[in-house]
Amino acid sequence: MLSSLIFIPLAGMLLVMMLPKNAKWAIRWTSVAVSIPPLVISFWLTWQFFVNHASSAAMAFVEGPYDWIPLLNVQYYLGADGISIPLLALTGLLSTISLLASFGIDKRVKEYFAFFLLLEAGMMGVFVALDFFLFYIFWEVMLVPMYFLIGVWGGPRKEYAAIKFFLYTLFGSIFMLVSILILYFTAEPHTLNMMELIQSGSTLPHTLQLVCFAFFFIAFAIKVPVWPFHTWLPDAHVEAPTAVSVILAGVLLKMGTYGMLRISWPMFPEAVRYFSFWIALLGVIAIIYGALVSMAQKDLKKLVAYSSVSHMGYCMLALGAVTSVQAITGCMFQMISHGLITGALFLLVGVLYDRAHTREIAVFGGLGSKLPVYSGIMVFFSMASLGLPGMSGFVSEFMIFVGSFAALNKVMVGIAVLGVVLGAAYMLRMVQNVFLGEFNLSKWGGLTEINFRELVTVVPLMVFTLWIGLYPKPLNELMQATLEHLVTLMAR
Amino acid sequence: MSNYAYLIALVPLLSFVMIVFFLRWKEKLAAGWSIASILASWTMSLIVLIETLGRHGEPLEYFFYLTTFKGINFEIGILIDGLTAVMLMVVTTVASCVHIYSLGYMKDDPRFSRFFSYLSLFCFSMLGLVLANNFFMIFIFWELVGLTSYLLIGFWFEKKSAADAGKKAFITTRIGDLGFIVGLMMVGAYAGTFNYGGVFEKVASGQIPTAVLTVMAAFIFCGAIGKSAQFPLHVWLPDAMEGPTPVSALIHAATMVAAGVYLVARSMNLYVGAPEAAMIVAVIGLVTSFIAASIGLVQNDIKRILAYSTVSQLGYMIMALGLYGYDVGMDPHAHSAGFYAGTFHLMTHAFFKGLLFLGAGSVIHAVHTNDIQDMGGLLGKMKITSVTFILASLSIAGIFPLAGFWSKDEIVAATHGHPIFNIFTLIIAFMTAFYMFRLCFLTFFGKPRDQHRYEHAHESPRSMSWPLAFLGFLAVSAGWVGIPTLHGFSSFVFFGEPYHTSFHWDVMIISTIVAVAGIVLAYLIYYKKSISADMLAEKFRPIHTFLYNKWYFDELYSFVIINPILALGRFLWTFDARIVDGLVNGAAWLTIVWADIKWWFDKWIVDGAVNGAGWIVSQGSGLLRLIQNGAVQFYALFVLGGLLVLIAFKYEDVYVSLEWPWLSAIIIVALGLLSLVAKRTASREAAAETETEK
Amino acid sequence: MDFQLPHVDFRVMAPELFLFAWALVVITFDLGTKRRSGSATGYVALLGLVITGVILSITPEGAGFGAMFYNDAGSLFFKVIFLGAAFMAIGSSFGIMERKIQHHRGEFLGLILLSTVGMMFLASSNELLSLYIGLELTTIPLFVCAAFFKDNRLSVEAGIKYLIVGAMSSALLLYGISFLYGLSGTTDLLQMRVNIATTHLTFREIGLLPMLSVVLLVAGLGFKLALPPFHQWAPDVYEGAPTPVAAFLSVGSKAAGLVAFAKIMINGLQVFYEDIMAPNDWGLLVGILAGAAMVWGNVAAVRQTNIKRMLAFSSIAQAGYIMIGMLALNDIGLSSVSFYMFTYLFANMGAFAIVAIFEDKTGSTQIKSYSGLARTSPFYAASMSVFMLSLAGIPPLAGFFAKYYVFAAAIKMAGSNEIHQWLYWLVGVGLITSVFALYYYANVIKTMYFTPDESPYKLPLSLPGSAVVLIGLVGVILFGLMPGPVMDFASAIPAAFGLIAP
Amino acid sequence: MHHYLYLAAILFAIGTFGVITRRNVIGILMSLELMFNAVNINLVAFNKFVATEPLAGQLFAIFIVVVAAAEATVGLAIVLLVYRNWRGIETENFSVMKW
Repeated sequence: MLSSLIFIPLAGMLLVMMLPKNAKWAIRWTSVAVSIPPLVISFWLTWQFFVNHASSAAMAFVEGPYDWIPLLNVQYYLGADGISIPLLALTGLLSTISLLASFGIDKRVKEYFAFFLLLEAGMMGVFVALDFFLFYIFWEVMLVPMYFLIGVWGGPRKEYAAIKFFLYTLFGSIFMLVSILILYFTAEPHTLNMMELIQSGSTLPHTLQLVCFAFFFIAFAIKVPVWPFHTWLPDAHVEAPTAVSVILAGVLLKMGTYGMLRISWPMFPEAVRYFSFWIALLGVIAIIYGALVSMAQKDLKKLVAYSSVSHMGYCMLALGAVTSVQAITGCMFQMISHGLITGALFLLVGVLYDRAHTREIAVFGGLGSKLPVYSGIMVFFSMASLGLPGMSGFVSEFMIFVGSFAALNKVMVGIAVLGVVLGAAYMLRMVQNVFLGEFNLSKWGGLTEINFRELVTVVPLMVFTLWIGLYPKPLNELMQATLEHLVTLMAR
Repeated sequence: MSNYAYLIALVPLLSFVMIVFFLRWKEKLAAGWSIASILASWTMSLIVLIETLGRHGEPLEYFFYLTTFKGINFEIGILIDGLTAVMLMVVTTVASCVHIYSLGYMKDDPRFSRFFSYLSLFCFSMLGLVLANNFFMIFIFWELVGLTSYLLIGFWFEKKSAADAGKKAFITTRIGDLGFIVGLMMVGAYAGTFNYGGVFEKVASGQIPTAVLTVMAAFIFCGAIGKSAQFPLHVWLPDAMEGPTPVSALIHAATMVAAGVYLVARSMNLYVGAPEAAMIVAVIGLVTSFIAASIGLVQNDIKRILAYSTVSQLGYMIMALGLYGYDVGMDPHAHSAGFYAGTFHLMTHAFFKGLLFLGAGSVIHAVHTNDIQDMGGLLGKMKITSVTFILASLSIAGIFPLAGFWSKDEIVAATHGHPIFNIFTLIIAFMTAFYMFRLCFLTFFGKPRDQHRYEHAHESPRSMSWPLAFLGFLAVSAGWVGIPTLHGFSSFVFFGEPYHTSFHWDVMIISTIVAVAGIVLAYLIYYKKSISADMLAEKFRPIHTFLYNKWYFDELYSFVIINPILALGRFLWTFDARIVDGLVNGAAWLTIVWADIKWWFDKWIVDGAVNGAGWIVSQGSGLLRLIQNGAVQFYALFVLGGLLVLIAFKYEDVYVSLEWPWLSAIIIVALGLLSLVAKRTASREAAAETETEK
Repeated sequence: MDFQLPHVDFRVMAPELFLFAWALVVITFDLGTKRRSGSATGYVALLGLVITGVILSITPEGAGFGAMFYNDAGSLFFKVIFLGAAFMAIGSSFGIMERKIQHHRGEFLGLILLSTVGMMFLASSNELLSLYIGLELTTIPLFVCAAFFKDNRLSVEAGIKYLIVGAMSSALLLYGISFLYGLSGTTDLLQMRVNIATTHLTFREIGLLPMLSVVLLVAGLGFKLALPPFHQWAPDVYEGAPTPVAAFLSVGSKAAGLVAFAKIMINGLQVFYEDIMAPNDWGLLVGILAGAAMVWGNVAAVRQTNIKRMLAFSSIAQAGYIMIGMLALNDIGLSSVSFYMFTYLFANMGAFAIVAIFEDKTGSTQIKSYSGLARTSPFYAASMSVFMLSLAGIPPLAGFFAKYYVFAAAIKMAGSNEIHQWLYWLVGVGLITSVFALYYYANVIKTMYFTPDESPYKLPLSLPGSAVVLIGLVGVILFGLMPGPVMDFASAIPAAFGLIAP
Repeated sequence: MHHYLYLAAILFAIGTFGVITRRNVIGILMSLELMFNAVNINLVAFNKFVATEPLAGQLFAIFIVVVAAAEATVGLAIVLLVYRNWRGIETENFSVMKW
């Protein structure tokens, strides 16, 4: 089942490549159609997991291990547990939505959608791979389509942003590669099987643990991105086309934290405990720093991009609280809710950009009266982003605060809470400048209300945001057993 | 009914949903639906109240787990006791009046139905806040009322000042919430539960150290500071008057701002356990009350005066609650009127302040201005409004036998044993009476100062005046439940252990005198004009300016907090782009520079050597003629140089055991190297000469 | 003196002999048709390579001419690479044969085939003399090939430079060999290993000679592999020589150098790979050269505007990566090197094939003229991107597995013994520089894809040039997804070098 | 034996010097021959004094002479091309390509 999540998009990519270049309509709808089976399957798997597997921390839907490259002990080994299942569903959802949101792409349509489907395959692969090598391959595979998507269809500084993203991430991955190799050769018998390495990982000598952990951390931290490795993010986000920003924010950033939860944390428990304060500190810095920088932004997309830095900081804070299940659960919640909310915000910014061809905050004003529905939705997500109760962001932030407060330095967590106010400040500032105030009729009189297709892309995100915010129990139960197991692993 | 009390909150929510999704374009229906739901809530609240009375205040609690995070339950539940029942009544009553009033007030607004949907959403949030049985849930609704407050303050968002005020309100209260969250985190960390009962049990059994408890209680109070606009976060409430007047009446006078008071009352057990925290609460209440009252003395905007009055009265309540916590905390057997006084005043204040705002709204509706200096003599034109407004003013001033009289007396009584509090309470009471009647005299009596406005003034439609009348009735009578000998209100909120009180004749007399004095002074200045207001202002110019500018709080904040933060944000952005990013780009840049250096090396050294040699040869210049080179030979030379380096690197002891033939071989090769050096020099000279020739 | 020729087994040498004969056939064929054979000559040459491959597959292992010719797994693997390189080089030279050297097709092809024969001999040799001859047979025809455009100054310059530098490197190598011979008393590498091992200690006392021979050998072989500081000929020669020749140089010649290196240093001087402080150790020496190659090659490539020079510097850097694997004298080191070379064959030959096709069409080798190629020639642009990404080591392309394998071998070696821990640093350098490398590889992709305009050129699909590109593409992708079989094949090589018990 | 080695070393060094400094390509080729001959001396000397048994060293030397001849032939051919292209065989001619 899990394989199909990877191979359906791949097959779809080939299919799209075979379509004639000018059949834009067919290309678009084919790719959307191709992305629907993975969406359905990922949700179906989530449901299955919820019903049958949620009570245990073991991997479900396991495929393999089948030998792939026997000489290097590389195996084709897939599986999903409470950490990956919700992220799979998120990926499925956001992929379809982003493909729908990409209909505005009008040049080199075929290549765009082909790359997008390749990207989807890569993303799915990262979340299900249980073999290190496989994981690494999927991790890198995503870079290439991303590079093209930003580089070809991006904004004015696309080349810079694309290569920056590429080099930055590759720079991180090489550290991961070294660590993988070291782990491989220190394990007896040599293996790349993550599950076995997690079991044996805690027996590594102290220094080696620290080194490997640090290497993995750099790789994942760049992806998250943790301050001060975040500078690729604003550029990539701003230059990327809307749908790509959505995927970047919604899924790619999660890979960093996913990697930490899946690999670094359980595998190097000693090192995690050793570094936990510093990890949390980086998180707090990111929260405050990202929020403050957001406040200074003049560009809508940049604002959302920096808010991502801030929001992913919450994840890092939670990840610093290694002993607290609440915090780790909060981290998972935050990953998902950030995916939903920031994804939606990027979509909405894109909607506005398509019409106004500018993202400058200062040039707008009073759009609330001209575009009531659009404004309402945007305000909704702004509120969700600043952590309003009843929406998913609140649940996760609250969880993180409560959990990490018990586990970490209390003053530090207290400072992190400042992020809540700063978050409100920059979001409301944006809302006010764009949607409230005087409406400039002569300039923006021609703006049209959000259309049906765009609405279709956003409404599911609203529904999930509200659902998680109002009734987090199912999601929590989905992950609980896995995360509790994770914490016991980290306590070794 | 009590078992279905959640319906009280859910009915308005349903109304909100209905209006947003279905009734948007049917304004009449939307408003009707909204009013019907709040009336239904009111009815249910009444039943709940009666049932609670019937149960003799036995608390009723039920809940379900929202979710459980390893050890901590997050629950949604209902807790009904006396306090809840009273608050329910207060909220639904004022809300009903405001709903009906809005029919008239908002009649021609283009977003009429949206207004009612917001009102319904607010009612849902506020009622949920009241019904909550745990800190987590109260926080959720706490934030939701903040959201609706934001939406309603900024309802006329085309007006920049309104949008600004909404933002300011939201962010300022969020600063308070920040403390609240920290408090909640402490609750979670130390008590392991959010349920009121659970937490109080832990507190009572002494499982939480007092120091922690003090900090925890203080942080939770931060929430109340924000929401109830206490010093130092009081600055948002006057600005919030940019919202439509019914909103001001409902949210910023009667209910939401009282949520802070409610929170303190609700978590009174914490403060009893931590008297120091309770003292902080009391002091902040007093300071706020005094500051707000003093500012209220000189303002000219009718709604702002009322807003400062609200802040002041809230400070009163909070002070009373704090004192109760302190007194009982220090001595469990102490008799303090504080708790009872605070909640009682909360109720009466809701009615008469709601009335005052609605009345003010009615006035504004009639004369289209907020400035009391432009009004005057409206008594004749607006009978109902004027009468109810003056009644409410008397009530707030504390004139027998109106509602305010009873509750305020209890507050004064609560300061018993704290002389400073006592004196300041009376001063504030005096100021209250003064500024309220300054307002009344300037608005309703005397000659109209703006004839044009006066002529257009008229009594408001019935949808507006009837709620006024109804609230007027309550402003008069609501206090009677608290007539000490009846044991009414005290037993009501305490059930079981009522605060046995009797008439404090001394307090009553003193406070009445103070109130009357305030009214008389206002009469002399603003009606009889026997004392010139301008003269007074001139005489106390610095104080007047200081008060008129609201103690310069806004300026201070923007100078000390807001601007630095914005500047920091901008600085960090630059920092981010230049330094953090610069480091990364710098690494890339270095590579390129390195490549350039190599290029430069090849171009000027290698190439220069070659060209130089060619030039030398063509010039036929003497000594160097013999030593020639081409690029390819340079490569070979490079190799040999590398070879020598390798040898040297490999073999340090080679130098000692070196025999002469090897040495000579090396010398020969070294000669080759020497020729390179010579050529380099030559090429530089050549280059220099070419330069000069040009 | 009693001199006895070793036993000769022609069956073992059959592929080489056949190819040698075929080279003559090709030349004669061209002459016989009075140089009007058209592209038929080319196909004849390709056919010869195919037949050689077939013969190779049925050739038994074993000694063909004593130690001078010994066919084993290692030589077999490399012979495949040589044949592949020759095949792809000839396949991509149809363009120049059509336009530039239509009167010397036969010689050109014959020389390439002869060079291939040399390489194949080299790969089978286990003895210094035959190794030297093989090496010379490899290089001398390539001198000619490099200078093949007789009226093109660049080409001639490339030829003369290659000649002088190549001859000099041969001299250095020979000088080193002569010392080696003096030290061990034999030219048989396997025998030499024994001799050196038994008399090891005494050489330390002699001191200078082993050191000198090691340094000279490294320098001589460093030339062939273009390791800095012996690399400077490479960019010039690549740029000047006809593109297919440059391609053949970058893959075939490099592989030949690798084989020679492995034969001499590992087969012969394995015992000299020891404590890095020992004067006759060659490990650290090569390590430093490899590090320098990665750094220098990658950095210099960043600023190149000519794609051939860029590929030249990239191949210098790639040589550095390969040497990392070479330094891992364990059960996977050499097989990783061989696998690396195998993947490099596809990626680099493919890239050069596109360069050749582009040059035929446009006459330009500037990177910037590739601008907008993705619009007009999507197949070539996509293939080029894949090759670049493979060279940069992006999974799941073959280049990534090669890099991974090489690094894995080195890390394993480093972890196995204290004295080899410095290999960690080498791996570190390799990894960091591979990030830089991405920059210039991506630059090509950027040029082709990111510009909104269309390229003025449209490259036609043509046989066999496109076929070569396709072979490269398929190889890079296929051996990326299924590297297992080739790796299995390559895993027998260390045993052939006596690194592990077979 | 050492004297042979010394001779070879000096010869090799002279050859190297020549390669580095000669302007004339033919001169460079001749210098290369010197280097090869140095190697030959070495080989023969070693054959005589160290490894007398098989004649590998001498054989090697003969092969080197042959190969060097071949190399020189090709070299001269290319030198001819150089002359054709530049009308001169000075090394500074061919430095068209750099960087």
